[in-house]
Amino acid sequence: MSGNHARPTGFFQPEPLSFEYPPGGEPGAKLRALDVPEVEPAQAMPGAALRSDGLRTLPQLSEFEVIRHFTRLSKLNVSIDAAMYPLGSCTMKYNPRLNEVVARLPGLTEAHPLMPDALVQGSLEILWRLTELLKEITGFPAGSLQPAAGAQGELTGVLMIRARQEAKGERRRYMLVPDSAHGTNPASAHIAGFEVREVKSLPDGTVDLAHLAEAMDADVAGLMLTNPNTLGIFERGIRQIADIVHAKGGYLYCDGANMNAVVGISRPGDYGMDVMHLNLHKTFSTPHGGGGPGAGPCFCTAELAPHLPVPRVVKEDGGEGARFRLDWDAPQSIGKLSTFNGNAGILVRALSYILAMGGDGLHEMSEVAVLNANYLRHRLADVLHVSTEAPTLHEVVFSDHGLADHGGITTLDLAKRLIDYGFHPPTTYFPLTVHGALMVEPTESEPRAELDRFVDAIHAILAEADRDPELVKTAPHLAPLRRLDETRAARQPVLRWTPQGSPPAK
Amino acid sequence: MSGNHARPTGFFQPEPLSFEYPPGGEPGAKLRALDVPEVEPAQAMPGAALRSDGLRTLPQLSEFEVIRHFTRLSKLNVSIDAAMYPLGSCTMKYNPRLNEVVARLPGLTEAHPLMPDALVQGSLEILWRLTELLKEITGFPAGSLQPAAGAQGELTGVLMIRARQEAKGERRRYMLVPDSAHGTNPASAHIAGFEVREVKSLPDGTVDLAHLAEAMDADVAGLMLTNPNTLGIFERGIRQIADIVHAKGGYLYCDGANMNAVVGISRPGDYGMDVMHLNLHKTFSTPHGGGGPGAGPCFCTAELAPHLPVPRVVKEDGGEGARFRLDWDAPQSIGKLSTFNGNAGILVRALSYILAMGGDGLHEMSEVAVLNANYLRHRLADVLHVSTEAPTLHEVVFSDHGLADHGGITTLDLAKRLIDYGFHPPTTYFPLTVHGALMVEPTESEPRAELDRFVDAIHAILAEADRDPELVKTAPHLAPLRRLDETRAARQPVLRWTPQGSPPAK
Amino acid sequence: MRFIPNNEPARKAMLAEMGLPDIEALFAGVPSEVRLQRPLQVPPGMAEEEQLQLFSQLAARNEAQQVVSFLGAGSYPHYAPLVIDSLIQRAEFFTAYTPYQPEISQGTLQAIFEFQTFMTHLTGLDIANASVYDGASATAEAVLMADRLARGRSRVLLTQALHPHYRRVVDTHTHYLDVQRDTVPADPATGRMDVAALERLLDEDVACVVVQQPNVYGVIEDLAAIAAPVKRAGALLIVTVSEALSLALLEAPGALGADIVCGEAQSFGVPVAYGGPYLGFMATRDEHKRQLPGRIAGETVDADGQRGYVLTLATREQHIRRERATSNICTNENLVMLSALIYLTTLGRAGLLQVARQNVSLLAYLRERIAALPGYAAAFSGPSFNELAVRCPRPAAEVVQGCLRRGVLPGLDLGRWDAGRADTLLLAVTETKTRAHLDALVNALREVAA
Amino acid sequence: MRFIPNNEPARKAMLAEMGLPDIEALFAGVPSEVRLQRPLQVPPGMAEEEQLQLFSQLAARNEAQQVVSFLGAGSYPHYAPLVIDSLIQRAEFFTAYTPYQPEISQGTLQAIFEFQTFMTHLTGLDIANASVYDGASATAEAVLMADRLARGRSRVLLTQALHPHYRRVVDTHTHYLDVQRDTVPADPATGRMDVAALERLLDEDVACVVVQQPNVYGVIEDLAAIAAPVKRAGALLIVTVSEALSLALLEAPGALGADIVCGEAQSFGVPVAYGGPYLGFMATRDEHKRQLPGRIAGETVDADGQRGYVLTLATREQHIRRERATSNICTNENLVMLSALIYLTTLGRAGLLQVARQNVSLLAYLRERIAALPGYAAAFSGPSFNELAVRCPRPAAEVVQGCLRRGVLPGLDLGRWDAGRADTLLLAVTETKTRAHLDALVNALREVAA
Ligand SMILES: Cc1ncc(COP(=O)(O)O)c(C=O)c1O
Ligand SMILES: Cc1ncc(COP(=O)(O)O)c(C=O)c1O
Repeated sequence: MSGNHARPTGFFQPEPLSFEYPPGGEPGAKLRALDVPEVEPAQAMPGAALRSDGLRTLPQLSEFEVIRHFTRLSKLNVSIDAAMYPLGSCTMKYNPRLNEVVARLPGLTEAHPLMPDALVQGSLEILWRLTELLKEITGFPAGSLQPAAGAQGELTGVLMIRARQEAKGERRRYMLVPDSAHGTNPASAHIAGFEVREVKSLPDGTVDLAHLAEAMDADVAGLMLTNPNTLGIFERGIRQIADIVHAKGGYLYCDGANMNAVVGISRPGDYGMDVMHLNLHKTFSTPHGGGGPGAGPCFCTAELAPHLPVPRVVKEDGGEGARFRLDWDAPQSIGKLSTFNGNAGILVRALSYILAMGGDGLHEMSEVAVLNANYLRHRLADVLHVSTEAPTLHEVVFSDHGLADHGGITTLDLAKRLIDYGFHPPTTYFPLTVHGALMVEPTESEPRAELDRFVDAIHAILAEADRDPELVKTAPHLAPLRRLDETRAARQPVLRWTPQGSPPAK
Repeated sequence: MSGNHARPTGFFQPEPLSFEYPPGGEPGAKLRALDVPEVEPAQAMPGAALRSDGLRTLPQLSEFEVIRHFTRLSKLNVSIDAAMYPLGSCTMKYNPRLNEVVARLPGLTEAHPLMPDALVQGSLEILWRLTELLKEITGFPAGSLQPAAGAQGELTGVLMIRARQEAKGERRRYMLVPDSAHGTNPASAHIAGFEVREVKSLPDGTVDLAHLAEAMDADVAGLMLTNPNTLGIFERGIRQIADIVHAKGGYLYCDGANMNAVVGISRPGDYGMDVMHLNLHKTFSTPHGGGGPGAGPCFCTAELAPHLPVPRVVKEDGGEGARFRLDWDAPQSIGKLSTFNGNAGILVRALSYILAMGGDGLHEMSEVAVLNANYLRHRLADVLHVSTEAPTLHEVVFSDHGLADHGGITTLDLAKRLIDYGFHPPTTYFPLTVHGALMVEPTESEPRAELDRFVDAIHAILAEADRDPELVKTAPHLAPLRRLDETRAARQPVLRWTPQGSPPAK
Repeated sequence: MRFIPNNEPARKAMLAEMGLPDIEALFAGVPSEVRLQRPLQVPPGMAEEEQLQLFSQLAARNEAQQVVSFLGAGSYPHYAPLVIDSLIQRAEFFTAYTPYQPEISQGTLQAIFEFQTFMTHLTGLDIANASVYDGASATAEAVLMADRLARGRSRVLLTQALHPHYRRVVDTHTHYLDVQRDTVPADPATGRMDVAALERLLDEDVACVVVQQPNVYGVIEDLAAIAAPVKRAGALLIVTVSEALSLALLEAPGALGADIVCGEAQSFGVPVAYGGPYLGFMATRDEHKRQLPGRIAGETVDADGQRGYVLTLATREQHIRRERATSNICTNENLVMLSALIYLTTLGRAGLLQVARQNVSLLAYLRERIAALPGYAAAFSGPSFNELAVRCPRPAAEVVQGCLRRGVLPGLDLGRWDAGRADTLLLAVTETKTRAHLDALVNALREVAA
Repeated sequence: MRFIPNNEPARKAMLAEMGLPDIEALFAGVPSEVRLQRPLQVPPGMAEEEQLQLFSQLAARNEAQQVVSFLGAGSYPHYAPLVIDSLIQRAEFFTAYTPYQPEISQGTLQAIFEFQTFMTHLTGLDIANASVYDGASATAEAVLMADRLARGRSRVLLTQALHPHYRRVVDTHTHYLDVQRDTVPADPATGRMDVAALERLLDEDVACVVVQQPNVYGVIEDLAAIAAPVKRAGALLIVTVSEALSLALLEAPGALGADIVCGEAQSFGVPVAYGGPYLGFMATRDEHKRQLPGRIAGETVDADGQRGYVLTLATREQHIRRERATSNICTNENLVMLSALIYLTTLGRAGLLQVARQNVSLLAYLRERIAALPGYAAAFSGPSFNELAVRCPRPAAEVVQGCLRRGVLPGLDLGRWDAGRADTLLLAVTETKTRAHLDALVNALREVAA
């Protein structure tokens, strides 16, 4: 029995890397036979340097091994379909199956992005319809669907602010970003060539207007504001904020990642924002895919509209022939962000979602998202410390105040133990302004029973921590793996498989 | 914390019955609005007794709850995609995705079974092509695709034997069935109105020719033989068996459930069988679906062909118009087995499989199925008792001889502990002729590494049993549930949910 | 071959470990005289892309999608929410075997238990199985079951208004048994069972009476009126249902006296798909549970006392009882059962009522329009759910051909089944149809009559 | 709304438990002056069936499927085995978030690690990330990365034969940075980079040189010849690839001196889908790993010493480093990465070689046929993989229109990008084409010229 590697791992089967499979035979896919003469690459591509390794080092699996390999991998993941996935700021909601079906219609997937407009009227109409609906939802008169994710939407918006100011002959140096903002905000401002200045939050989590007024000067391009903010609070002083920024010639960027709280309730375009992005993979239900693809469309005021990326989808009324076309004629545009038309397939899904929800459904969505979050806040307030007294909307952030009283556990421990109770943990240690933050966003997709199960799990874990803190500190125990050594991974990076095993640390 | 039902169940979330969900609101599906006047049922159906309960007792879930409910349920199951599923006699092989895709083509799924032949030429051609290919594979000149599973194929074949004999003016009373046969064989014979006589097996697992010769008399309609038999042995004396049966005016029914061993190697139609069924859900890869749907086409000699079920698919050569049609004109037919054309969607998948495999691929399939089974036999022969000295083909049956030496464990214990090692257990306690049978059929789909992992698991379990027999006797420990009380289920049957909880035992 | 992981080198290594020269050596047990001495004449394996093309062409050769079809008659197109197909494609559902190992099959088992519960509610009976092959075979199984329950009685009465395919399948299954089959006529005016004739046919030797609800002409039977004499004669009442959606609105047959309710559940979101796979269902009274064929799941507990489900009453089944089993069925239609269960769960109480009411309203609209068409008339006066027999001014076969030229398949020419009804068309209307479809049908009928 | 589980009664009960009169009370924090005072003007929710119909109509308004298209230019139709779509539809893959909790995300993490390994092998470099948005943004990120690595150097040289959309995206990203962008011309005869011109443009201030391989005209560059002067000048060589399949046959750019290899991996089984979602890739040398943007997984062990994977080098990322991050990217293209990984795994060594060789043979066939066509000629003499620039006897725009009338979209009219190339057509041939397709193209070109 030497070499017996059998371990009782239950429903999880150990799975090697594909590169560790034994050398293979036929490919896992059978190609149609070539019906033109086969030409040797060296002959067909004279003067081209050809690979010397014949791809020797790549794996070769049968079709079924591919299915099994990735099925086993999939089983090591959790999913929103199986349980609440209350990652704050991520809006993990149900991904309707209808959207997956329509996005896969061959007429859409086989449309090449460079086809003449006349051949892709359906795709163009989808983009146009979605733009119109999002204009109504955000309250802005113009927008672009090109950005591939929220961060690219931010970059787009910030570049537009920059372009606008340069068009006015200004070159401002700073961008203001609140300390509670998501990391993409300062990073986007930085790529747009700004230096970032942090704006402090008040103890209740909202922007400190006095500090803002002080910080906002003629060398400041504007303020990037998340509203509702990352604590789930609607900036009560949003009108004043806008006035302060505008008074100094600045522009207000709205990070719309938290739009799920306020669709049909309040529109950034109505209250002084100048430009914003939406995360369609949050508010509009396109699947997160383990980290994308997403879409981060950017919407703006008429003043900023000339700076939107190219091309833009235009509807031509009347006349025959093509009714929709891509318009490249925009001399003030910041240019292009993505190779073609953005993540078109994601945009199809978002349109499908909005059409399914309807105006009433979208409003209901935000209402129930806010109800669910506040229900959790209410039910957990006696055992966890709510980070703000202010009313919160679609998410609630707890701090770790008092948590250590339970056997010395930390936010991380609580989060990891939730895994054993069948939940993906909430977002932890963000926003940075809350100590040991545990940021919970249930979304409207969770039924009350699941919220109650979560509350029960928190209660049970705190009781466990009182009784047996090690149990919680060493959690998870029921996942495929126990806690992973992230420090080792960062200190001695092994970033690809090699036949010799791990390459030496550098 | 009273009423806290939280339990750490890891990747498995406890899931109530849908009937236990709180009373619901809207349906989980939205219908298109009616565009004709709504009529009250009582008015539209005068004189009809309408339901008095308004379906009050049925559950009502949102779309997402449906997804979550069934996703959670799915996670309580294992799948062939995740690990070897070596159920002997069940031929658990890879279910190619291509087959799932073609079977769902709208042109096929939207064809109504009563459409005029001219409108369903594609479906008819599929049935015709599959019939032709299966004729070549079985070596018979005729067949019907109508039977919905193996057992229905058996009934079809046995009824055809009966019809043939009655056409000859005979009414025979008995059907012979070996003691090692699958339970469906005697059950099918019984429904066809036969009394079943058991034929004994020799110690090596094959038919006892002497006993057969004795049992076969003029009141015996024939013999139902599984070949290769349920021990995986090819009946070496098949020619003599046929001669014995035919000499007395009997017919030989072939249970083709084990065809996976011999495709391209040996054809029942070539060696004296008169009629047989195939299990397309075994040999030809259509998915088992947790217990169907399958398909059990029946193939036969020219002599028996007039008795095949109606309708039959006929190809008309030459002429214009419909090329394929359903032919109902068969006065000697045993009639119909299924409402329409059998499990057409399963037949599409089987055709797709055969076309993908090709003649060579099918032969390779049987070769590797036999290789894999013999590899397991070879590697396990030192720790488990192989039930026969004879050469075996696609499966190997171990007896429990010597198993109890390992801490007194039984076949059941070994099987249940395999669950903890990530395997679906093999078939147990079948065939009945082998004491404590463990029937292992890996199929050609398993890579060597998985076979080795299985061998390692058996070794590990036996070692565990030596060390700590309770561990094995109380397995599984890593499944969503521990061993279930089947006796209680049978003695106090609770066969549906009721609001009052379990109805009283009767 | 790409589906087979063990490639040449792997096979060689395995053979070497086994001390064998080649795979051929493993086939020593197959006598050479029964070996196929040539390669199979099956064409070489195709590429996936080629197969997709081929099957798309075959599918396109079906003109099913080009016509607006009003065919029903045992197979009904209903809209199936997309969640169904998404869920049944989880490998854990579609690749699994029959749940013989309950510890790792609770998904399938709980689904079976839920389906059983749905079917008991819909049929108004105590217990239900988790599918037999289809509606016809469920009906045949019900007759066989009644035959076992009513030992000694040897007659079976079957309604004339039974789907002829169901009848044919019953005949096939009972042909060699000691059973005499008689037919109970339908009233030519109402289309309902002639209860007086039934009473005449009933006697002490009748094991069961088989009624279809709604019957094959789409007419809703008066089950209470039928049940009374059947009970009096001590026979069992079998009600078979081919349009299961009707159960949402019509009184549960169990509540009206049926002893066995069986039939076809294809209407619960299963595509018409040229006839299969569908799923037969069967429900009965608690006292008959040991005679009910097919898979049945029951509730129990595990070693820790947690609730769970197992296949139960196995002593009915062939793997235990062999020839004394209640049926030979083994593989059934589990995945189709799951589809139907997801359909029922997704629509739920309100959705089922809504769909059923839409069907009723659509047929009512059509019935009115057709009544106003010169030459056409409802063939029977009895009430109907979503299916209607229509008497035509010309042979129904011609009406079908004429309508087809107008892109409409107006239903089934009943002459295909019964020469005496060559003037009758049987049509079904489900929620997949809009007013525009109905108007197109009415127009086509009008034009064809002219 | 059917996606929202908590229905009216549930909401009421929750509010009651919270002691609130209505949901409105929860919005007290939203000042009334910024509340929308009317309902959204978004049409009422549609039924699933209606939406399927609507989108099918929209899809049908695309005439994409009616023409045989030879468009490439950054987006290539390749056959995607069906296993890909089947696997990525597992909820565990497509609904999951970024794998921040490694204990319950090993599926995604191991996939990332495998993809990284594939990309290092294909590019010939040490490390790779697990996707950025697309080929253009990967190129822009590479330039920004080089800018960080070569602090103090402020010039960027970009090949003239760079996909103009890539160029435009680079321009957008670097517009407000202190970077001067210059263009290295292509040799008008060969279509390859003019190495002499490159040498002239190179100096100590050049941070990096961006070359596309094969270049936008489909011509395979002589990377070794380019790398030499770039190295000498101490600049970084960035090679961007828009047809990733070419990596299967062409020498790995890393082996020829590239410091960063980036581009578009859409060719690995991702549908053209009107431009996205695709996936950008980036690989580089080990010593630059802390400047590589995007997600990176690394191997480690868990508390029991079992091997596992985690996201690593997080100090590059915005959630830790904020404005000092290597990039602002957060959500990337993970599921598309997974598709590409499944493609690579399914084809494997032999399959990738086979597809790539088929592409080469098909283009060779076409190149020969076109060379024989009066009036047409390859625009450049340099070697090509599966894409070819063709000089036409008439304006390419007219050729496109003429061919379209014959059901063929012969490629891209390069005049759309460059008025100076209005006579040139850029066409791509992949294994989705058969000889019949190629012959149809040649015939159409012949007829249009006449
Ligand atoms: C508040 C906030 N802003 C911006 C982002 C960035 O969006 P994306 O990940 O789509 O780039 C996120 C998402 O993680 C976020 O939560
Ligand atoms: C040997 C044998 N015969 C017959 C059958 C019955 O086939 P089915 O389940 O398709 O009715 C089986 C399958 O379980 C079997 O293994």
